[in-house]
Amino acid sequence: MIRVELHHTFPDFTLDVRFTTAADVTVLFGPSGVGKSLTVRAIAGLFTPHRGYIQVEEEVWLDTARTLHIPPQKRRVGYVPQHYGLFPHLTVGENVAFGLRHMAPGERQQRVQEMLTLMRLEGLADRRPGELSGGQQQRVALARALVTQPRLLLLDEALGALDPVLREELRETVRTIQHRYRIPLFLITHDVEEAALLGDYWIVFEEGRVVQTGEPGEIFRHPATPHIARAVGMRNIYTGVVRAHPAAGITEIQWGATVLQVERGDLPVGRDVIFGFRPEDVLFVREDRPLAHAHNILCVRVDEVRLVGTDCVILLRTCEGGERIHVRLFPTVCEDLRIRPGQRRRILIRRRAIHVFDTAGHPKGMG
Amino acid sequence: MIRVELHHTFPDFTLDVRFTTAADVTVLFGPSGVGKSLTVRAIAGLFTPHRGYIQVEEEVWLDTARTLHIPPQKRRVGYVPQHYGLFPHLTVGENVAFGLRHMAPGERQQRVQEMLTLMRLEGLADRRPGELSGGQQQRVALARALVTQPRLLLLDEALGALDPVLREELRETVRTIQHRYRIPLFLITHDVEEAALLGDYWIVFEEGRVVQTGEPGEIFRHPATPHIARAVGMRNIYTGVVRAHPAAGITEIQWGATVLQVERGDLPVGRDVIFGFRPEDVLFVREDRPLAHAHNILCVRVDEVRLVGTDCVILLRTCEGGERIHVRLFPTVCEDLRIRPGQRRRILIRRRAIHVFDTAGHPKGMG
Amino acid sequence: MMWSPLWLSLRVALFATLLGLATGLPIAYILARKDSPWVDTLGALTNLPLVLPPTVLGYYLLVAFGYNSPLGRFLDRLGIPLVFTWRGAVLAAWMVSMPLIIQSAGAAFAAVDRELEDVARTLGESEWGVFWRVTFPLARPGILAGTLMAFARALGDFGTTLMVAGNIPGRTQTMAIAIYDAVQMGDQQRANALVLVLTLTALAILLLLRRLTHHLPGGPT
Amino acid sequence: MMWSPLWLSLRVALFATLLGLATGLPIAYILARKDSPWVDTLGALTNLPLVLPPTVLGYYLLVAFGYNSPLGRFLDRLGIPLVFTWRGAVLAAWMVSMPLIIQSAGAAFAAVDRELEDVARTLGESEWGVFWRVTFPLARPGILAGTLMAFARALGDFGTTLMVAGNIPGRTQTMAIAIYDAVQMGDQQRANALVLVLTLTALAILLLLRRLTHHLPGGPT
Amino acid sequence: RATSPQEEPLHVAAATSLAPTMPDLLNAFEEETGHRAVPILSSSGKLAQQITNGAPYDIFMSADTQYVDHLIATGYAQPNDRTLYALGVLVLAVHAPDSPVRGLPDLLQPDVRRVAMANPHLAPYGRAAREALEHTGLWEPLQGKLVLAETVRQATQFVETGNADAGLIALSTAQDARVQVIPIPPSLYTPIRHEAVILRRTPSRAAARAFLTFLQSPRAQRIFQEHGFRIPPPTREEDGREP
Ligand SMILES: Nc1ncnc2c1ncn2[C@@H]1O[C@H](COP(=O)(O)OP(=O)(O)OP(=O)(O)O)[C@@H](O)[C@H]1O
Ligand SMILES: Nc1ncnc2c1ncn2[C@@H]1O[C@H](COP(=O)(O)OP(=O)(O)OP(=O)(O)O)[C@@H](O)[C@H]1O
Ligand SMILES: [Mg+2]
Ligand SMILES: [Mg+2]
Repeated sequence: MIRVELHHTFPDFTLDVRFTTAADVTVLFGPSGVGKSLTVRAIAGLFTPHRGYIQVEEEVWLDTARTLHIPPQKRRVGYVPQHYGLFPHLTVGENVAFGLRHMAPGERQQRVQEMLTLMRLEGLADRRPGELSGGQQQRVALARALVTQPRLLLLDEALGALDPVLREELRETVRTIQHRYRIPLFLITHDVEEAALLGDYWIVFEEGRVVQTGEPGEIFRHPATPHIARAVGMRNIYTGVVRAHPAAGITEIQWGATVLQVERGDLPVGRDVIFGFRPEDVLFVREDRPLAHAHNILCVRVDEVRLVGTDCVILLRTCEGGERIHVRLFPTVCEDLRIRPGQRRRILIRRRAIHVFDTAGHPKGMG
Repeated sequence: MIRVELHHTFPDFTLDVRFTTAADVTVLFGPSGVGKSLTVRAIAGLFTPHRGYIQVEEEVWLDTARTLHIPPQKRRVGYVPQHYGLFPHLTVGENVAFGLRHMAPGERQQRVQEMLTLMRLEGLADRRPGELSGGQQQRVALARALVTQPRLLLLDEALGALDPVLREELRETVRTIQHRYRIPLFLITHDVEEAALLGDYWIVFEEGRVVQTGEPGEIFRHPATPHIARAVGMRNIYTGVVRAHPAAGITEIQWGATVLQVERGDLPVGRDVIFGFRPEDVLFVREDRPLAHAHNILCVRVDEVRLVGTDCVILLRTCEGGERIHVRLFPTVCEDLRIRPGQRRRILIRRRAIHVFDTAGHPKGMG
Repeated sequence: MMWSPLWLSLRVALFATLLGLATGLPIAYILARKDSPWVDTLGALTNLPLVLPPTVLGYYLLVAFGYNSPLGRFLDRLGIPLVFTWRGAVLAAWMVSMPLIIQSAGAAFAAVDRELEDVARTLGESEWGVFWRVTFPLARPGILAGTLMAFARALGDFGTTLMVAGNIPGRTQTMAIAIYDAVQMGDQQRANALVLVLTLTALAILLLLRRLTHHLPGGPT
Repeated sequence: MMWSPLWLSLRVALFATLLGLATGLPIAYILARKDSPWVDTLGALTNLPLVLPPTVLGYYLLVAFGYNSPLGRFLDRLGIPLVFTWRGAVLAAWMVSMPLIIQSAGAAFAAVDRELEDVARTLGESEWGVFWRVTFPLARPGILAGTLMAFARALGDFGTTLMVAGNIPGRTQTMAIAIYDAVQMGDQQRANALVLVLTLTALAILLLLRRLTHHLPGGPT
Repeated sequence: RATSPQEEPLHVAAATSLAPTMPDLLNAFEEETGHRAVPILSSSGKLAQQITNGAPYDIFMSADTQYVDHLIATGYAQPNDRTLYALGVLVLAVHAPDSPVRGLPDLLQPDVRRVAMANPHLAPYGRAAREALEHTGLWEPLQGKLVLAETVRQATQFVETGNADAGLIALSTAQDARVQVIPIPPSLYTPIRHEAVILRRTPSRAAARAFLTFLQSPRAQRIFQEHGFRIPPPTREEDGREP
């Protein structure tokens, strides 16, 4: 169980963070410049906020109220900073062995060798960081942090500069080590897929504050803000007005000329709402099949069909109003459905796929 | 049209690269330490290989045979290195204005302001790079390179440390600027999605050499090596033996206890082959519907069902042989099919979804 | 009787330091950037003015630039004789202080991140511009340290200056020499007063220089 | 008659440089890391031994450490008198050369990436270990430059040494003093020979030091 | 006999042993003749080296005859332009008022640990001190105690600061130092002949001549005496000229 409370004011930035996590892998997620790195540095003991409290299991590491501050040396955290922080004057082997100086040379050598092998760095032990590629540097930094078997691992965008194959392998490695030694892991990443794959618990930052915490699945389904929604791939976000309650737990939203039903019962009629749905939650309705029901069926025109990597991305516009809708399909499905630009089609957006935000006001960065 | 030929030997690395591209956005793709950064530095004129030739449109920038070497100053490339290379002694505004010193102060000021706005850096003009977050630094580096309206833009992992929303916006910005001024763009990235989204043409590196070039769609469908295949998400890769040719253009491959048909006609019987298919090309066969045909239907056991961000990932094993198969579905489809661990199901892998590699030998990094 | 040597000292130290920067920085740059046995030897050679006792160095300078040497006669004919003029004091102070600039600036230049220079090149900056807009400001703390040392050393030089420029009141009598004179005359009070003035002036200037460059772009923030 | 002053000079310069490192590095570190007007003033103060004419500095040292001072008497009672011994020469050389170490090392310490020190801390390294395993090696080029300058200056010091250590042939006559003697006696041949020996020795040592540290981990590669 | 005030002053290069004497001497000279003069103080040897390299001095007041001989031999001065103006007085100086030292032989006492003198190779007073010690048979036994200073002034400072228990120094420097002075018989050393010479390059020959004449004047001689020099008897001066 890790509890973190930080408060610090810079001339033009205020950090005011408060969270608790007991997850194996905690992901700090959020835009640029919101205080993720500062938070991680505070946990490592490298940045002391004006006010703060940090507790890891039974140990209190920081309590400004009691002027308690355990120095970084005593915290035994593995820390990989944003630019890896390799020692340029030491070889790869020496970098990795840095934290093991109190170990017998033979054992140290063996531990370093094992770690280099695990990180696919065999043969590079005698190079200097300046002679390594970006990805190699990153793995050295990871190895150096892991080899000391820290109590807590803090990775500040430590898996970024890797090619997909290696990254996947390293993710597995990190997970394995993390499971084997049961080291709680804090991970800063901008890669949603990575955050979803590795993270058990997310802490979402915005402008120096924590705006949402929870399991990734929950955040994917119910993002607290439109901004988080966009970050986790909910590309279709719109404003509408609550129109009626046709049944218990069902709300009708007027969206331009269209009406959509959502599974909510707590929204007063007349209220402005922001709502959204994921591009993969849009279903094309076969013209040759009868409709099971009549609601949430929209007439759209196909603007563009793009093959983007492993996905087929389709841009639509509603026939009335011309609102833009993103749809994501597997390429094979795309081909099967024979979707072509210029077509007029019908789509279905299921009621429970539509998420209504509790925040009021204009959606930030609306698509 | 850009032509690049480089040959250089380090004590334990040899760069031997040759390619031509006329694409708007060329992506250099490949594992860590294979020479991508070196190639980009050579194009910028910052690294002179032992032998080489570089031509951009009509201009020859490097021709070691004629000892011709246009200095970087004359090449007018916009270069963003892996760690951004911001000038720590200059403010953000001064960094961006660095390449505009020959411009009238008023005009320079205006151009810088525009660029800062475009890059969402308003209000940071007077900060030093050391006071910026990683993502802010990156945008400053981009702004500095773009503001000079270079002939060629070289981005070495320049979009990495950004949060998804901003990254998407920046991608759009880069694309816009690139279209407006028609600046060819070279992009090093490890993000497949980004490479697919932005890249018109891929150059795939392995161990200092170019192993495949082409449009991303082509590389996704027909990766030249198992390694590339894994990098672009073709997670299911196996070895088999060519068994028979049941029809023209159809080949049967013996895969453990199973037989798979593929759309190839040129493989001699008895040949060892490596083949693969994408996790999203696996279809679950409804038990309640009759089979359209009998081939490529496999009996599998469900090992694990994971919700990974916007995907549902299913791990299967074949009933005979126990080969592991990855399947990717949309979460909604996953729910509709009611797939649960421990079930025994039938899957279909379409003939044309199976890719047979032309490389012989053992698949590197086989899953 | 006190201010004239002080002004002369300041003028001499200022000129010597500027001259030291003008000559020392290029040498330091070459030392930092070229890696060859020749350059290493050059680097060691630049330390020699430190190794020689000041009076001896002064003697050699006197012989080399004096009226008995072709060089000295040539300079005399041009109307800019060096020895026994304040220019001679500058020559002496320059020789003893330049090594400090070379060594400090050399170490600072060597530490500059080459990638930043590369980026500046791609932004169209000439090699000259790269030096002045990137290398120099990034090396500034080291250069500043060297400059401060050189200025202090130039202010305090006595042995070399005395030999090359003489001890001519109002013309070549610097503060250091005036102090020496006072001590020689047994006028301890005057010596102490002069020392106080010299050290306070030096302190003030060193602090001022440090403060000034602190707040320039490129200074530590 | 030539080798005894040379050995003495080398010994004095070596001790003075080591002493200079031992005292100068901590001061340089504080100067580089603490930002306050007091520390700035301290930084400027450390330049003062450069500003004072060596003989005058020597005079003050003579008074401070001489037999008439409590300190001098105390040292004498301990059996390690300073003035008129080779230890006095070390004291003198130390005073004139330490500022060079402080300034150079200070600039180098200031340039070390603090993030690397932070990483070392998280790896359990004590503040002491962080200094020796990270800060020091990264600042090494600047420290080396300072050390080389200090060694050269210590070798070449004459005015201060003569004042504090006197000129006792075979006991406190350093090379610099021997050269001075020869020049003053008009024995130009002997002076030239001594200068040649001193400069060649100095060159060899400076080059050797540079080479040695070049190939240590942390040197430029 | 008065000259215009904007005339260049005479540059008088004088040995450091004259340092305390020069202000009085040059003031008197100005009063007597109206010529201004400024002193340039350094060791005789350095001054001679500077003169042979073109130093713009008018008069050289050496503490010795040897450098004057050298300048005349090398053509920087003329034989007729030299004059003997004073004789240096070597004294034994001790720091402590209660010192047991009463004469040269007392230097052998174990309480006397260090004896300062000027470097005999460089300074005339150093040579004289050496001769005095040799004549009394103390040179060899004192070897371990001797500390050589660059100049006689520095030797005086060694005694004055108590770092040397005794010193063989010039009376002229001892006078205004806080030391006890014990005379040394002049017979123990060759007279220290302070000679002055006009430098050939001088643009102010007339004033320089006047200065040389002034040096022989009673007023000048009184000043020298006040500052611890002896006045050479006229006959002895003639003897000294012809070695
Ligand atoms: N020393 C400082 N002085 C002033 N502001 C600072 C300082 N250090 C950090 N900041 C500000 O604090 C904010 C948070 O910085 P931090 O590095 O934690 O961001 P981040 O969330 O890690 O962003 P990124 O994802 O871009 O790395 C930024 O806006 C930054 O400008
Ligand atoms: N100066 C050098 N000396 C020796 N080897 C070098 C040098 N510079 C680069 N290399 C080697 O060249 C290879 C290619 O390096 P490069 O930086 O181009 O890799 P990259 O493809 O950009 O990798 P990454 O994606 O990790 O950044 C690496 O194996 C590296 O070790
Ligand atoms: Mg960060
Ligand atoms: Mg790279």
